[in-house]
Amino acid sequence: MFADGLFLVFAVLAVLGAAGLILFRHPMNGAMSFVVTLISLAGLYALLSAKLIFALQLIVYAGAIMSLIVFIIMFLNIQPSDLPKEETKLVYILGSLIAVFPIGMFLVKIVKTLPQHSAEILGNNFGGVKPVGLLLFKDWLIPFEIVSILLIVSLIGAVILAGKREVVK
Amino acid sequence: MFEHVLSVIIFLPILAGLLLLVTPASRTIARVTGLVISLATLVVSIDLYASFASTGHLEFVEYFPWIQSLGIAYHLGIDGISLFILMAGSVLLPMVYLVFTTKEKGYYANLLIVQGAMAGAVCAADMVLFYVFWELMLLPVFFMLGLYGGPKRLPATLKITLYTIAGSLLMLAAIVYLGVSYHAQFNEWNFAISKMAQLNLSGRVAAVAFFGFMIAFAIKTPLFPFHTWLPDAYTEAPTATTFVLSAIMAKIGVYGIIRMVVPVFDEQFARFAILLAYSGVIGMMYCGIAAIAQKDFKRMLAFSSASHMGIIALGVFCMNIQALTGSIYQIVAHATSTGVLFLFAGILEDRTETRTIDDLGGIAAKAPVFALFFAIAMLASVGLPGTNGFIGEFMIILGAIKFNTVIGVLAGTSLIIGVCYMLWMFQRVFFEKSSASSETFKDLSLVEGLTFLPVIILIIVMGIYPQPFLSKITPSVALQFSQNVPVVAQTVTTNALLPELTIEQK
Amino acid sequence: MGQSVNYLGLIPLFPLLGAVFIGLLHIFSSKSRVKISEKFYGILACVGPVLSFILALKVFIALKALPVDGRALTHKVFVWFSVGELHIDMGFLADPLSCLMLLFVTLIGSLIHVYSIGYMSGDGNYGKFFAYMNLFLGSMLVLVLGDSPVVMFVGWEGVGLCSYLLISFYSEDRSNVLAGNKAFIVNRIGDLGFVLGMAFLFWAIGASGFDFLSLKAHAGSLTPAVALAVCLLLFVGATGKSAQIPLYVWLPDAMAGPTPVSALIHAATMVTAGVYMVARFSFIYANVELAGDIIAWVGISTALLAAIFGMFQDDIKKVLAYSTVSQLGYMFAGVGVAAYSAGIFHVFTHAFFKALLFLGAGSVIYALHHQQNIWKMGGLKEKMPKTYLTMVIGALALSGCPPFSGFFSKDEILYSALATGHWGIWMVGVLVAGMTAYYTFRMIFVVFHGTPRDQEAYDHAHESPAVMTVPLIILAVGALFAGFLNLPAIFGGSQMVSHWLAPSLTEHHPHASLFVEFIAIGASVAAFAIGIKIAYSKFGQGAPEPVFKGFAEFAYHKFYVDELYHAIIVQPYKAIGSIIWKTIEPNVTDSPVKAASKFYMAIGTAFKVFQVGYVRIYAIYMIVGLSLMSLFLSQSLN
Amino acid sequence: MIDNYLFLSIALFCLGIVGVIARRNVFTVFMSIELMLNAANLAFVAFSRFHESMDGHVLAMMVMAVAAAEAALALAVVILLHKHKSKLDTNVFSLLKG
Repeated sequence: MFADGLFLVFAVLAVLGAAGLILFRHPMNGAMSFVVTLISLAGLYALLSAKLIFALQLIVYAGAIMSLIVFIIMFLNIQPSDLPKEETKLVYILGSLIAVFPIGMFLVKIVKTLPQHSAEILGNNFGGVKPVGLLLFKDWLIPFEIVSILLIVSLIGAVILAGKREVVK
Repeated sequence: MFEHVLSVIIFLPILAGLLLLVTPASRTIARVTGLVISLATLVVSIDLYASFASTGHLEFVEYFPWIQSLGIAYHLGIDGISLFILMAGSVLLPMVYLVFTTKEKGYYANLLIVQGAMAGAVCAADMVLFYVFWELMLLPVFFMLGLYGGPKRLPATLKITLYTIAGSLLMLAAIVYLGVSYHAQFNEWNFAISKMAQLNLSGRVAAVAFFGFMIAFAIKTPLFPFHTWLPDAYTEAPTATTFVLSAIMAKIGVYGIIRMVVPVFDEQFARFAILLAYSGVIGMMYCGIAAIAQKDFKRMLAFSSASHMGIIALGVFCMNIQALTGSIYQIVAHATSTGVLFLFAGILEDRTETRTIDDLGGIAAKAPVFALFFAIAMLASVGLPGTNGFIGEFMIILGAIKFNTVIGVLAGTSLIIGVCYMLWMFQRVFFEKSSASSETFKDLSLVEGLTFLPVIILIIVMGIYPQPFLSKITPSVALQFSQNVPVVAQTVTTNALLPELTIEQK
Repeated sequence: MGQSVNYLGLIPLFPLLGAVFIGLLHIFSSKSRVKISEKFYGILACVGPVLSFILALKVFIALKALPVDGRALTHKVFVWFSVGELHIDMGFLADPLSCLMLLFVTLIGSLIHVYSIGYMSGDGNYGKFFAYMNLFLGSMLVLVLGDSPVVMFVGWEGVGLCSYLLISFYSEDRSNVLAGNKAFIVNRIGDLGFVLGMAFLFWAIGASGFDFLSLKAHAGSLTPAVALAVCLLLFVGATGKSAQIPLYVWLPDAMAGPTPVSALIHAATMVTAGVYMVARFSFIYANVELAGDIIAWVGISTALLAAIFGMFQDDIKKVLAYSTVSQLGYMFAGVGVAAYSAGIFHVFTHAFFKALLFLGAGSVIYALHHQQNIWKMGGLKEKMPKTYLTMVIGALALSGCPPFSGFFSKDEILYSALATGHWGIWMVGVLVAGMTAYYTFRMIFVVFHGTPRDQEAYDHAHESPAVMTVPLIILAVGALFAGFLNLPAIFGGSQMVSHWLAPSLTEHHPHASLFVEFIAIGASVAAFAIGIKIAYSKFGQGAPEPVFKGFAEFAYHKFYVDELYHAIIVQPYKAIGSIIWKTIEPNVTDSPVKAASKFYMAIGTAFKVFQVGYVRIYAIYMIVGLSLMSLFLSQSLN
Repeated sequence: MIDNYLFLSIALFCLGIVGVIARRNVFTVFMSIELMLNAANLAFVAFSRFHESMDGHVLAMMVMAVAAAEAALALAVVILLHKHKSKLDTNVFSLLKG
């Protein structure tokens, strides 16, 4: 029952954070509210017995990636005048909500066809570092390596793109 | 003779070309590689030619299953018909590397790829494999034309590419139709060309499939009225591409008709032969007359080439052994003469920096060797006896007369039409007083002279003593006719136009 | 049939090899600046023709040794091409007909080569000239010796090519090259007839062998329609090569070439090829009377037309050119009335006197530094006695003065026409004989008699060197006495040439009364006398350059035939070419392609509306599509 | 109940889509994409719990790695674009206009 309560809290926080993200005009505010979503998601992972992912979500997502984004936003020193004027923002949001609604309903319908399953916390080392790590380096070794190449590529790409400063006239 | 010789001839240039493309080779290295590879191919081809036994059937067969569930195989082999187109490619292409020495790396690399692809199309004994090589042939042409062509190259590139692909897709549909029909009739999947001849095709769908093939080949050849891509493409393409297009690739169109359409669609072919023959002969006259109106010598040669292709195709449509043999012989003759003429046009263009006939003049006095070689190639192209152009043309006209008197007489006019525009061009470019742009024209260098010499000698030798060459062709042609008795029998009806002059069929 | 020998192929081979060798030498010397002396070229050039002449004598002796009915030597060098029932050997045949041609072609060819050594001296392209000349002679010998129509066609086209090359020899001048083009193209029109004729002949009777001997054996099985078609088509070929109506136009223009070329092409060899070919195919022509009549009438009309033109020309070579056309007309009239041996005999004698006249004219032109207008000449007989004398002999032979060679051969033709009942042809022939005498002596009187019209040129004029005059003298001897070889019985002769030719020809000798023969001879002699009388009275004492008016002007401009051809054939042809290129090609044949591309362009433009360029709008498209799909799918999920 | 987690995932995903198509601010668009990735991650982890197999966790880690790579590249691009046009409006970039 306690877990259900926690779920409800986290879920509401996550949705509110996401709503904040798409409604705030200034990206900094949006980023802050997105952090709320990310942290609530970390809590949800914990509720789903994903201990490693819970940690990673906090460290990598809410920590590293978001701080990168926030850093860049601050780095660019965005003035309100730099921001696009979005007078029709609300119309767009409403319109796109209508457009998205059937997709959501369709997915909900699919999910409803699934059999019921409890979400109780599993204690038997499920989602711990060791079993996930073993899985990662045994069955998923090749995708793991490919992802590492991807990271290197993106690193090089970012360096090259950001290093074009001198070329700009 | 080692095994898999055909695969070597096909894939050696392709691999070398791809290798050149991916490595940062300099243009000199690219040229030398191209030269070495094409000469190696030439040596292998000559060896192949020498050990060709002229049995009439496919020789040097290679067979590996490829997609077994559909009966598609990597199936190669050559007979007397394909041998000569293969040889024409092997003999003529090394010249490009010797004559054009300052082109880009990609130019040489694409040339190598197209050489391999053309060899593949000629050797393929499986329809799907043929189709693969057929499409592969277009790709390097697309790049060479689009990258290294003249100022108006982009529309020309688009036109040739779309035109050819439209034809190819029709052919693909027809190939699929044939495969399905084969499965329906013999309850197994097979795409071997020789097997298709056993099909019993009739009805409307077969006629549509027949035209699917015919249009694809007619576009490539090109046959009237599918020739409109040709003047632009031939004129704008870099010389080597024009050379490849006219000397060999166009012939593969005719080859396709001989190899796929005639044996497989014998009934439809006999039915529509008269229509096709008119298309060939009208194309010959139309392009020949249009040639006289050209101010650009490369475009004039382009029309001349189209005109000759009309008569070569006519030889196939006449459905008798003389015309078909003449057609194949003319394929080789035309490859040598027109190929060399296009190369000469490229040299002219490079040295005088103009393509306008009126800007030139008096080159014969400046460059006697060039003029002599040009004249010999030109005379071969107009079919003067003693050059290889005569033998084929004579046999085609002979066969055309047997097929249909009117077509025969019209085909004969090629004797006059060809000579008109050729002499007119020769007079303007080589005779008369030299003009400003040809004032400093340099004669062929020693290397260039020695490059062209073998082909020039070949032109004359093939004209004076053609029998050794013909004896390799005739068994295959005879075989083609022995399989298709109904085709020959039906030709009798076509000669009803001039009953008085109808000649008894022997 | 026929004895097989192994040296016939060598006869054309010698000049051909000579051509290749001289040509290479010429190119080599022009590339490397190594000067090769003219003498060396000259000697080299004469080797081939002389060797061929010697072999021709050997052929003659060998033939003579054979029995009359088996007089044929064959030499099959190799199989040329063989496909299905078509089997062509590269083979040569020497029978009495080709042997006669062979003898005088090689003899006159050799003489002209010797003459050219002098005439061409100082020309920059000395080597090239002799290469072409040798090539020409070689092709002519292939034509004469070919044992099948196809081999004959090789020589046939070969001489056409060489005439093109030689006419446009001075290629700097556009008009020369145009004349060359004209010759080649007109010849090609004729060749079309030849090829089609061969094709018909082949499908009719060629399957069992396409050489002349087999064809002759099977000629009987030709159906009349096919035989007529073959005859007429082959005759089209002959009109092209031998300059008959309507294809004669190239020959006068061909005078643009150097004079020995004119002599070689027009006198002895190329233009008579048509006559030779008709005689060769006499086994077909003899059976098709209609074809013979057509040929005879075309021939005699050409003779008349060319004689009219010849009377009004002022270029010495053009006069001779038209006289050649005219004489060729006679020859065709001869073969047309099935008097093949008479036609061939006229070919033979004509070769001597016309070569002589051309070379003499060349000598005059050479002496006057390339002046060809007869109205700039005059009184040259003192300056150039040898040339004068030989040319008079040639002129007498041409005009048919007894007992010069031309008289016998021309008379033979006219007599045959009369004896076979072709009255019309005979009368026109006699008229033309008179005209021939008139214009020939008009030329002789204007050039050699009277007072010099151009004093300066006259003062510089001189007799040509021996290398040029000796061939003239030899030819003059031929022109004088060649006629006696075929002396008709009425003069106590035995018609040696006719009997010699008999085995190769299919002809029926007409038998007419002595009276007819006398009429023929009398009329010819009278025509000659009248013609020469008029010429003497008008030009004998020198005359000013005439002004042509009325009919004369019309004839001077050759009835505007060239202009007519230009207007109704050349211009429309070019116009059709540009219509195709400028109008039909872009608007008709290319229009479906253009329409297709326009169609796709239109569709593309229509869809461009959706391509606003904003990424999120594209995202909206995706989402809208996705949600529509979802709507659709969620219904099926229930 | 696992279903609830999945419903939440769907809701977040839809909000992400709305953010991408309704907003013009580059950063917001970018973070909306991150939101969609997170929604997917939640679904992965939820299904992992459902099947009691940890493959979903591994996939979630992969997605995080991809998100990190994307963040690095996308931000570099944003900086570049900002330098060129000094705008953060996605509508400024309309090179794809036909």
